[in-house]
Amino acid sequence: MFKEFKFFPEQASTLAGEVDLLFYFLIAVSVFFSSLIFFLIYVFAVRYRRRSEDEKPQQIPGMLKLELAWSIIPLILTMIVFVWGATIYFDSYTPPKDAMEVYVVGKQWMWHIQHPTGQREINELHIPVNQPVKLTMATEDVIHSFYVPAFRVKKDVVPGRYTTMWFEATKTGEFHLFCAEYCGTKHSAMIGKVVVQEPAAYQDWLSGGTQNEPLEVIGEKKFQQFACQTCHADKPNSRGPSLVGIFGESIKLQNGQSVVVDEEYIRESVLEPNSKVAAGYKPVMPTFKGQVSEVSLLQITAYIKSLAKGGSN
Amino acid sequence: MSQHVIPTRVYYTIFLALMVLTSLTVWAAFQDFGAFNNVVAMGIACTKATLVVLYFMHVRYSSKVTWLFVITGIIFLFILFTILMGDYLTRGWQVLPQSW
Amino acid sequence: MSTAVFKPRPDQMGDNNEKKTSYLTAGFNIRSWLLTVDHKRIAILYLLSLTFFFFLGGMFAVLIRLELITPAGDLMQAETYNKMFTMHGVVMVFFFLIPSIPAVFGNFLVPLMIGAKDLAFPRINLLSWYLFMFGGMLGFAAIIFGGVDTGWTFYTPYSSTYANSNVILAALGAFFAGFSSILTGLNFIATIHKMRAPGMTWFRMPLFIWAHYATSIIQILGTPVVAITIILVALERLFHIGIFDPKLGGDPILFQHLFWFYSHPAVYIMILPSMGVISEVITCFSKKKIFGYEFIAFSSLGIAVLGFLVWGHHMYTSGQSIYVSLVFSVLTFLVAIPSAIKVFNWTATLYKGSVSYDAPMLYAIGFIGLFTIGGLTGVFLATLGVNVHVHDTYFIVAHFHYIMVGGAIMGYMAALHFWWPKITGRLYPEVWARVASFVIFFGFHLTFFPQFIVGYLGMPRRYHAYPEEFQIWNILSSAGASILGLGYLIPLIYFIWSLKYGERASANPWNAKGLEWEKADSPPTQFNFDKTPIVDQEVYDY
Amino acid sequence: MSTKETALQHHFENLDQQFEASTLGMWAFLVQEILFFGGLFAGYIVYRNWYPEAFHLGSEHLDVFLGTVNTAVLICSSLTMAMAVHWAQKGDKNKIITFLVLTFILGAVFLGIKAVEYSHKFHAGLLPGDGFIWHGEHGDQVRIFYSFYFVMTGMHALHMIIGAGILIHLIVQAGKDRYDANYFTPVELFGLYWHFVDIIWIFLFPLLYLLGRH
Ligand code: HEA
Ligand code: HEA
Ligand code: CUA
Ligand SMILES: [Cu+2]
Repeated sequence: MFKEFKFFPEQASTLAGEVDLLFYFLIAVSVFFSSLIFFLIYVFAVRYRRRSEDEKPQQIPGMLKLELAWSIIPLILTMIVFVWGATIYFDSYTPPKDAMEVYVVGKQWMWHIQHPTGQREINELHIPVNQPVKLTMATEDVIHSFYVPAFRVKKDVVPGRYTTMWFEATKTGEFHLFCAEYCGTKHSAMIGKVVVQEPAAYQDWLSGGTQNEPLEVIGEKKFQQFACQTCHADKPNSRGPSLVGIFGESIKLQNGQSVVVDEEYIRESVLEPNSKVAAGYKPVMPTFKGQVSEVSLLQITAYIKSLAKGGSN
Repeated sequence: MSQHVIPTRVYYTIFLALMVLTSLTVWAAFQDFGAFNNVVAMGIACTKATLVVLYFMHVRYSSKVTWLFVITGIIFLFILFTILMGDYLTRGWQVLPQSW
Repeated sequence: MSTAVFKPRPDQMGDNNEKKTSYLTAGFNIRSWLLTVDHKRIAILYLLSLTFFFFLGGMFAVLIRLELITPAGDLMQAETYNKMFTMHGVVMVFFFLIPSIPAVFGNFLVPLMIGAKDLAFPRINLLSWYLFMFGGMLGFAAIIFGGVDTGWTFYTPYSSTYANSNVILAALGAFFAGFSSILTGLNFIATIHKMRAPGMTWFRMPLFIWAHYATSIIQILGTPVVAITIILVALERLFHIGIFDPKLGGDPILFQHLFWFYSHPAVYIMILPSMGVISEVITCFSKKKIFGYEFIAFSSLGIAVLGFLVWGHHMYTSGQSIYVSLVFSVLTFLVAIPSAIKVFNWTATLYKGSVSYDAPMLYAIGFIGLFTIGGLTGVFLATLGVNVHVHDTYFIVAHFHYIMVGGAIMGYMAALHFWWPKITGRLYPEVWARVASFVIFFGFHLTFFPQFIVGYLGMPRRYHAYPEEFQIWNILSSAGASILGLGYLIPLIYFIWSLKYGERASANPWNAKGLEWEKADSPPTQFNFDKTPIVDQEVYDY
Repeated sequence: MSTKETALQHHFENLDQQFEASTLGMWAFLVQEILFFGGLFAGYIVYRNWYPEAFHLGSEHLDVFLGTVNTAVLICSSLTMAMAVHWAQKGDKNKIITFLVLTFILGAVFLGIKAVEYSHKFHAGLLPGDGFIWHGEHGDQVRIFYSFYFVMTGMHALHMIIGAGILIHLIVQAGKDRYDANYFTPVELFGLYWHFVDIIWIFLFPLLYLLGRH
């Protein structure tokens, strides 16, 4: 049991050390101020304890210098903490370019995870060590939150849109994965583990699964299953724009504005097709809302992404 | 009770102004001022509201405390609007990964 | 303001003009209580109802802690557990802590402290108690009919679309409690502005009054927003209007914004009145003028105003824009400064004082300590990088219990002990009171300190079952909770005991300053003062 | 006893203090109201900014004519209310009653027109909810527009209905000679409330009816 008398969680990501350092600093500041206050209260309370009922203590109305001192010193300290904390926060929101992508769909009450190579897992996430991983996350129902304490990362998964997060594991092993946002009856059972492996072991794991079709291939099937290609054929005079090579590009819209084609835009175009129509096309696409699940949507997105890399259909 | 009595003439003037402004806003709604459509509509509405507050509600003749209350209400409303829209307008700016 | 001498109208005078009737003896039948417009009697009505709700909420806390002794979810079903913490949170926040000090002590003392005969709108005051009770009944009905399981935060779309518990009842309960709170605030504002006795200038007002003034500002500006939000959630549930439903294009995060626009300032509704109490108690038991009166007064207003600018610090990981997160973070640090000012000024007040350790003072000192710890951990949470890790873990639970139980309730206890003689005319047994304060202090730390650790280790909140490695801290916490619970029972017993057997209190048992002590009887007469007091002293003129 | 003496509540020193405290209380209440409607306006702004087209489409189905008429009616009622307060200040009982009754009638007309509009929307299937019918684009988003339309105008109408109730009370009290130049606090306070409700409409009208026109 004493083995479990832990005070600090394991550090297993590049971020963990940074967060902990700031945390220690905050502890130091807090211990300093609370000891100061407790000490003063103790000293005053003992030294100036009431000795007789009709004591007349000397009255001190206040002192401007002191007031300023104890306003400004904490102010400066907090501003240091603010900048420090904000830096970490922004770093944790800027995934490196070479991050490996994984798609996560939360639903009551499980985590559904898809790798670009097509592996799917439930409530487990296998990743290689020392490799940045970026998660693109969606949910089928309510808000969930993807939380890996050992990595010090957490991000809500919000219905109606994608959210993203990233981390880089620095240690192999198994780590808790929790759902941190209350999501209904089995919220506390919406847990799992992140398995961090050596790259070789990870490759083994990748090839061991049953379903080995890459995500984009599954996506392509879905693309055909929903008959997307009848309109989005890559040839002139199609009813819909060609999707080849558009991912990551900026395209012009009907209303003169332009948008960058990203995951969110694809999602919106499938579910609310006529809100941002590409220039030169008519708003004729039917909505697929209610027909396509978040999981399939991510697969289709992966397919469209793959078209950007020079693939074609 | 000690209270400033506003002559009825003032009330009629304000009333007239409100009616004119109402017609104006309806008229303006059918014109196209491009980006200024909303500005015009809201500008007129704010003018009307100000007239009502100042004259019908006597704030122009009221104590400083009343002014303070009115202004506080409006300021906090704008705090709500501004910060809230601050979120919605900058959400798209998420530092997006340039991995593609 | 005129200085006319108050002459009671004939029909309002007691039967015997010589022997003054106290407000307690002004009538004995039920009607004289349930239809009273006397602010002091309404305060008593609140005291009774709030005590009930506190123990109700505490009962749920006991069940939570019992379940969490073991890692497996063995005592109750997951669904039941979810209802436990939801109802614990809802009852404690909306039906206990938000009304607590304002409705009981504010009601009782605001007129007495500024030399008025009543609040400006006595009937509205009574109405606000009825609204509160009506809200309380709805909340209670929600519990009886099977409970709610959304968490006290009612996040959409869970609350609006997915939950199938009594969300609407509980939400309406909170709605009516909210309106009661608005009316209380409105009453205080008008009273403090217009009904001060001659000579009671703004800067002669006790800090308790300043604190309530600031609190009232929040009640008026914040509560209506959550009220309309609650209505929208109810409509969403009933008709699927789409505003919070992502399936229809609504944004669930909008709910969080509107909810926290009120609920963050609401945490200051809970703490500011306590801070006001502490200022009174500290000065009285160190026989000192308060150090830095203006700073404490204005820091209350500062907290009230700045408190409205920081709500998004509950939403750093929610998917709101990271740039607003930045703004919210920096503003949150700013709002910590006025609190720091208060803590330092209280400490400085003790310097060269004549400090005694009666029960109210023990609670006040406890308040300072616990509030400091709770507040400083609030600073941890305001820090963007750290918050991401600890958000929605037990670290948060520990933070807010330190402030709400350790801070706000300590203040409430300090107030109860300090003004008990004034309210009831009886003294409580001092020894027992001191013993209880130590039991509570000790039980409190044992309950909530381990939660900081287990929270940083990563234990999420609202978990019915948890990994085994967290158990040791949970056992400590549950052990602490049983001590804490016992600690709260002791005062309940001796206060009731004192009503019958307590020694009679003089008008000013603590030799305190202030109109309520110096110019009014214990318990006060029906109209507070025989004649309108004229204030010619500075405040805290010890 | 004269009105002056009975009107003074026991806990005030004099009628001036009572009047000032009551007005201030009323203003505090109105500040509260600003933020109550403010929550709705905030939501409206967010969605309008997200779904401009859907909001235009939805707005086109509202009846500008009726909306304009109602705006005029409400402004008239504000005028009559202001006159009622004016004559209360002067202590002219008959004129108080006349103008209060006029205000009441105008308020009722407003609510009547509103009811007509509601029933049109209702029959067109535009009531948000599972029975919502929209032939055209952006159905879900238009539904959100109509949700705001109904909640905002509904809350406004609720305020009018409560106001009408209070008006009846005031008329009866005025009939009983309760108000004179020394004491007319309830009339004054109600005036503030009524004008406030008018102001809300001044904003609702362009936001809901006019935005899809050009
Ligand atoms: C009475 C209630 C109360 C009070 C007063 C506070 C006060 C503060 N709170 Fe707390 N808070 C809650 C109740 C309260 N809180 C609740 C209920 C929640 C959770 C809600 C939920 O999700 O269910 C919460 C959650 C919460 C969060 C969100 C956490 C999350 O969910 O991720 C944050 C983040 O910033 C926060 C910060 C603060 C800060 C900075 C203060 C400050 O006001 C504190 C200021 C005080 C001090 C700083 C101490 C005294 C100062 C000194 C001793 C001097 C030295 C100071 C410095 C060096 C700075 N609180
Ligand atoms: C004023 C506010 C307030 C108060 C006073 C308390 C008081 C207590 N709270 Fe509460 N708490 C909240 C507000 C409050 N809480 C809120 C807002 C939440 C979040 C809810 C949510 O997530 O939605 C929360 C959540 C919360 C949790 C987290 C649940 C979870 O996330 O899964 C826990 C767990 O330990 C807890 C414990 C306690 C305990 C032990 C007390 C103790 O202080 C209680 C002491 C009182 C008694 C014990 C009752 C009196 C005594 C008796 C009836 C005698 C008999 C008892 C014994 C002898 C043991 N609270
Ligand atoms: Cu999913 Cu909690
Ligand atoms: Cu907060």
